[in-house]
Amino acid sequence: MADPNDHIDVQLSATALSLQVCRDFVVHPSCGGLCFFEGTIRDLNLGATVTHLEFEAYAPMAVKEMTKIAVAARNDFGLHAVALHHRTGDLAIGETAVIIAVSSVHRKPAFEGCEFIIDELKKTVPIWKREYRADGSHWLNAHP
Amino acid sequence: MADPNDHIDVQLSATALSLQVCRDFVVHPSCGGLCFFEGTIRDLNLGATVTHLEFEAYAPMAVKEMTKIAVAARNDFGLHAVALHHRTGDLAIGETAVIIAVSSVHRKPAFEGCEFIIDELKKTVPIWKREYRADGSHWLNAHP
Amino acid sequence: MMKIQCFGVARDIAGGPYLTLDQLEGRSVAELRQALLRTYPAFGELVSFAIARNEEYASDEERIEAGDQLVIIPPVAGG
Amino acid sequence: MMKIQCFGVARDIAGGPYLTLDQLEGRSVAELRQALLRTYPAFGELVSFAIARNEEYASDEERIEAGDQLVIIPPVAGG
Repeated sequence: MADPNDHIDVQLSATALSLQVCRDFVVHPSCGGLCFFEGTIRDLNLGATVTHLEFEAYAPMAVKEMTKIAVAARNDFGLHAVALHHRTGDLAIGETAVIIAVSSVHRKPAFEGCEFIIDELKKTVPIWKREYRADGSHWLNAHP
Repeated sequence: MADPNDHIDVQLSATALSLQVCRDFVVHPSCGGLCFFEGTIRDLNLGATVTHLEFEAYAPMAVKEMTKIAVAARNDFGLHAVALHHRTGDLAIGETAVIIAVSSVHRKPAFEGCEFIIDELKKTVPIWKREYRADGSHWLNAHP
Repeated sequence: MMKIQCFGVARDIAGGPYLTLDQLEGRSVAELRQALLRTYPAFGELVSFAIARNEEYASDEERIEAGDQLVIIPPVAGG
Repeated sequence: MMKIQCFGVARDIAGGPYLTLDQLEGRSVAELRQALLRTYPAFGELVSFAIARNEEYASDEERIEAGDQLVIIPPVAGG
């Protein structure tokens, strides 16, 4: 492949994400299977009521790491295209934090590649989440 | 659960399917993970160029079998909601034959439940696909 | 005489959306399958076929009753 | 004196978006980590933390050069 980022669309966005935009980026006549993951803000975490979340990113490195994951998924699972969009800023309950869209000739690699991307994103992409509750706030995953 | 079909939306449709409609049916404040599968018409099958496909369904039984699968996925994987929409009629290359949307508290069951639904659908739901090529047509899967 | 509905390749084999068979009432689904294969040998060339009775997959042992809705289900290909 | 950028809980520990450390040039990333833990013991209470050097995760053996962009990466929580 000439351009190593061919068919890869990575975005870090301060405004609402669109499933349709991600879907339209990956759809292709050669592909029979599209798989999507959308991560939304839950009203409960570990039994506590959440009022909203704040996402902070080290933006240039977050985009680099997201691109590495998208390219690895495309290459390792033989996907046609990958869209990976992540929000920053304050998000209300029910809002969308991340959307992943992948396309492939058959469905099995689409499911596997899509799940690989969200699993890796949670391990390596420098994005942090501050959870706000009625009685205060804390950064998730920071302390044991 | 009082209504066994609670949070289940099964449709067999002669007109275009909408990812957004399926997504909006399953989204819920208690859910952090939404997984979607969209099956589209490919331009090539087993190396041959396809011009279009015709989907025929035994409608009342297809809806019953789709509902059974959606309910089984919701119950077995602990999903919150399932939308399962399937097309009938003539579909052009790139058009959408099926959309599955599921929501759950965490992401792993969403992926597993969504993949279960498309795998089962292809085994048991009375829908048939006639593939049209430049040189004729045939029913898929019918003959060895 | 009972009407049996046909879809997909079964419609091509039957030459239309319905075929009819005699003296099915009281017989098993297995006997219906055998009667079909005798009358329309092309069903034997399929990967497989199932029988739906009143909108549910029927087991070989089930007995056919007057008024049953019978449908031939050739290999499915949804999705 | 080199500026080290802080995000998430690291910003709370540092009391702002940057902290500064002396005499880092030529030292390893491992030595930077030790210096951080001496000056800000609260980093020792985290599950873990990584160092990014010029927008890439840095290994403990890498040497810090003048002009490097250094960032403390506390446990991430995207998605």
